[in-house]
Amino acid sequence: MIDLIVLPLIKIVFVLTGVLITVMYLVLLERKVQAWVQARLGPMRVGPHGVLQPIADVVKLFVKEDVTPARAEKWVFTAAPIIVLVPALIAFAVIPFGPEVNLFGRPVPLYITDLNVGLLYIVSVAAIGVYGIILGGWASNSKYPLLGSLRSSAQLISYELAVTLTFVSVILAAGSLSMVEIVEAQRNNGIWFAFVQPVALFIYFVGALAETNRNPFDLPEAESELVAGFHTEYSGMRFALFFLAEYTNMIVVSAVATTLFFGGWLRPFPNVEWLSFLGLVPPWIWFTLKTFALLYLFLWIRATLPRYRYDQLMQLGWKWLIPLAIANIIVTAAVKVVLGS
Amino acid sequence: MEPDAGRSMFDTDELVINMGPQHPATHGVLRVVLKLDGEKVVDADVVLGDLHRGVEKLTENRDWTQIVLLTDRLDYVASAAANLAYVETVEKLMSIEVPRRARYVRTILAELQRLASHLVWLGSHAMDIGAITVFLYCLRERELILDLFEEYCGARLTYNSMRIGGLPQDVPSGWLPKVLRYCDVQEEKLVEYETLLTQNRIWLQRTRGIGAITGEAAIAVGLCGPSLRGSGVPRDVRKDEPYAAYDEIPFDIAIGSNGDTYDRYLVRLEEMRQSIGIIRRAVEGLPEGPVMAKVPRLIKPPAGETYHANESPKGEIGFFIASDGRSTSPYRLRVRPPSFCNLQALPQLVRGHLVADVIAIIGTIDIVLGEVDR
Amino acid sequence: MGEAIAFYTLAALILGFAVLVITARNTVHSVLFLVANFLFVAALYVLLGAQFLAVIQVIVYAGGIVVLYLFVVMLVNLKRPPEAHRDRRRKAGLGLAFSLVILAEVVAIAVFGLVQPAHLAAPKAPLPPEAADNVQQVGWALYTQYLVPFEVASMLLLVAMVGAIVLARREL
Amino acid sequence: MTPITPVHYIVLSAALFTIGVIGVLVRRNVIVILMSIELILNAVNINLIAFSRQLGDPVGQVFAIFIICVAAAEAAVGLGIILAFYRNKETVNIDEMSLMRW
Repeated sequence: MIDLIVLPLIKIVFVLTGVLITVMYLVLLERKVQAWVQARLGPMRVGPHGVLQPIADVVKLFVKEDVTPARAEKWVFTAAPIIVLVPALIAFAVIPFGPEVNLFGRPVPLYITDLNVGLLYIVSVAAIGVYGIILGGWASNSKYPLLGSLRSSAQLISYELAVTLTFVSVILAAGSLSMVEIVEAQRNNGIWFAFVQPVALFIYFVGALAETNRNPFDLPEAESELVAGFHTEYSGMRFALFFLAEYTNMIVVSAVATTLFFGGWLRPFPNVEWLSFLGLVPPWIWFTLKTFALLYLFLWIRATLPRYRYDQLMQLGWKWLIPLAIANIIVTAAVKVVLGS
Repeated sequence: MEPDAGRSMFDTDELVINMGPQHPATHGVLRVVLKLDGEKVVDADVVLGDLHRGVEKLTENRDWTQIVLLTDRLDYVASAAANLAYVETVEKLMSIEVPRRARYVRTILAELQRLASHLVWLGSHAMDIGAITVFLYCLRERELILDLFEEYCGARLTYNSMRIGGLPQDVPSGWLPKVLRYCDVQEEKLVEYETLLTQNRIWLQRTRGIGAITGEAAIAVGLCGPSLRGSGVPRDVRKDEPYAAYDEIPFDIAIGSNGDTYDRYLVRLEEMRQSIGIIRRAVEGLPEGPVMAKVPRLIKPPAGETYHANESPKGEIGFFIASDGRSTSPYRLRVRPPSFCNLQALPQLVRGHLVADVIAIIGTIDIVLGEVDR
Repeated sequence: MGEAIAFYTLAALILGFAVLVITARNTVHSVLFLVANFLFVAALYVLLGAQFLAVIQVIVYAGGIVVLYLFVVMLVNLKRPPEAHRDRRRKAGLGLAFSLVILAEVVAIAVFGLVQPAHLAAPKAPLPPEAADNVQQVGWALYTQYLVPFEVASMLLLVAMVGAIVLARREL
Repeated sequence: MTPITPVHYIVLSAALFTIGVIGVLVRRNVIVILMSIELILNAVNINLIAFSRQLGDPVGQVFAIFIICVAAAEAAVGLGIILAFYRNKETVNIDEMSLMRW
């Protein structure tokens, strides 16, 4: 009973709280990193160096008036942010934060579940998130949101292809769809898949930028063109949900990249003996560090690059990334056959 | 199955959207009515007047000195340029000989103003295309210019920095070395902006071939200033009809070749370099002497009319003034605002491009709505 | 017991959303209910031990096909829904009755099977496919025994793709 | 409560199938009709997978994959036709789709 219901529930609560707090502070981190890059200070007023800023933001968003446009589809308008957020959150179900540990004399795996189709599960929940964006734009009954949502969904679907194709080459390398087994495969091979599959990593990262609507692919909400894209008409808590979903998605893609390419919870160079002192750091800390390193990259890129144009983005996705990903799969498979025989 | 030109392959309804007046990328209260086919712009209509304050009419009830203050409010990111154009027109009307030192200081102020204006342009243009960091870098350097202006005339935005016949005061002591120090800093920082943009693949993709216009077409539609020079027309009022001290200070005119957004970007960057050079030479060659000519206390130009143009950061800013010779205010004052004239090219530039390009093109023609609507 | 609860809940949801799909006035709502329906069908697949197919169902159906529907519904921006004007020639009641007859027939067969469950109710191979091997099993069958149909299916998709693009072009 | 047998799944599938058929026969919006066809295909899939478990044979699932494949093709072409039709007739009413050409 404990193993079946209580433990997973505790883990879910832990992960959700952790994720939400991380998101809040990721926003602060983003503002701070941007500020450092741009030679300014960023939030400084709420608490020392602005550390309480996220709390102030949340309070503000909670008490703000929640406006629904007069001729909006009320139910769909309300449901859309939830449809975006929920898939982002439930993706964490299969992300392994660490191996099994002993807590109170009981082996507790540091992941909610280990699905045998874990990687595909992540792809599938990401596919659901698209609906929230389309519907949010449609239900607002306004032109900029509609344009933004059509762009956004087309972008997400296109880049999802490229990203999924990179998954295939990782699966070929690991021989499993389970996230935990992919990490274990990297331990057994003694090398992170980032070095085995550098092309896949590159495509995945570009695709991830596009899937999370981050600069330079932040077209759906390109403020200078479409005002705010699909969430132009949203305010208050419902806007906060969209915002939350965007940052949650950033964490998800970084965590997946960590798992697939950077050895998940494994310490760097898991098979080098004389580096074993690195093992003193708990695995979940390694996981967090790697994830945040990737997140930092997201923030850094946002501060540096201009924005692509919509057709250029599509061209990049379809004419470069997808063929490259397919070629990568073919090469991976060929190498695997040659090495296997 | 010939897909008709200018329209996309898929059949979609034409969508009319209002870009502005409340839109983050229209630099104020510009309203552009875009007719879209998908994301492609079929037609654009510029709707003006949201910032109209009747500046030209107001001048008829102000005396000649007070009008300098109104010209501040035309192009509020380059008010010294409008100040200069106005006072020179009145001086021309009254045939006042301005002291040489005043002309040099005016040149320095005008070029500082050009740098400040181009910094705002570069920052907002880059931000429109998504490079936010450049914006903050540009404003950081503009701050230095504002400090210089503040030290000179006490104001940071609307300077009221010129007087008919010269300048309100001589430069403060220790100001010129600061100007030179600023020039050094700015020269370094220009490299920094270029690192972020000039060779950036995304920047190139977003600006090359976007909003291209040939020299003849640009002249026909009345483009002026850097936007015209981007199309390869070497027209610069500073060279062609020198004013202030430009006839004594050597500098080059930057011109582009393709007339696209990227060329206009390069032209303005080169202009900033030239401006730094002009400021340096003007500071070096600054003559001694008074900064104010002898002008009567009550300015009352003789009856007549005149037109005089300057090269403002945005282009050719001209003042037409008619005086009846009796009253202490102009009979009629008319501004030829460069932003307004350049904006007329917008529909022609954006046609056939995508919505995202409209933003880039509005950015590249560098308009200020205060000047467009007056 | 657990399976029964899960089955009845899912069955109720599946049928409920299916009914909503065909009764909703607004086509966009219809599409939404269809997504919900597909998601619960996917859950049913998990219950049946077909995790791989469940995920495929979500990715392909919910993530791909229905998004296509949504796009078309938005492109075909109807001012007036087709149901708005009545057509006397239509005999909807007949269709309804006809469908119910089919339902009765199938249920009768099924219940007959319940009464005589000798060959149906008792599983011939009682073990459900082992969860961990599901992907492998399906993959193995797909790429050995059914390789040719698999390739044919991919050709079918290619043809459909080309066909759809040609149809969606401005001029036929 | 009786254990869940394939019969339960068959009945569920039959009901879903019937709902789909009703949709096809009663609705006049072609898009809804296509969606009803998807419901029917899903009903078939449920059957296939239920039997696949019953017989401990993955072939049922393989066939379900083929059906999903066909559904995708059907949706793409069907929606393409609808778009082409809508462009010419400004309607998606099936009753007005009686012409073979226009």
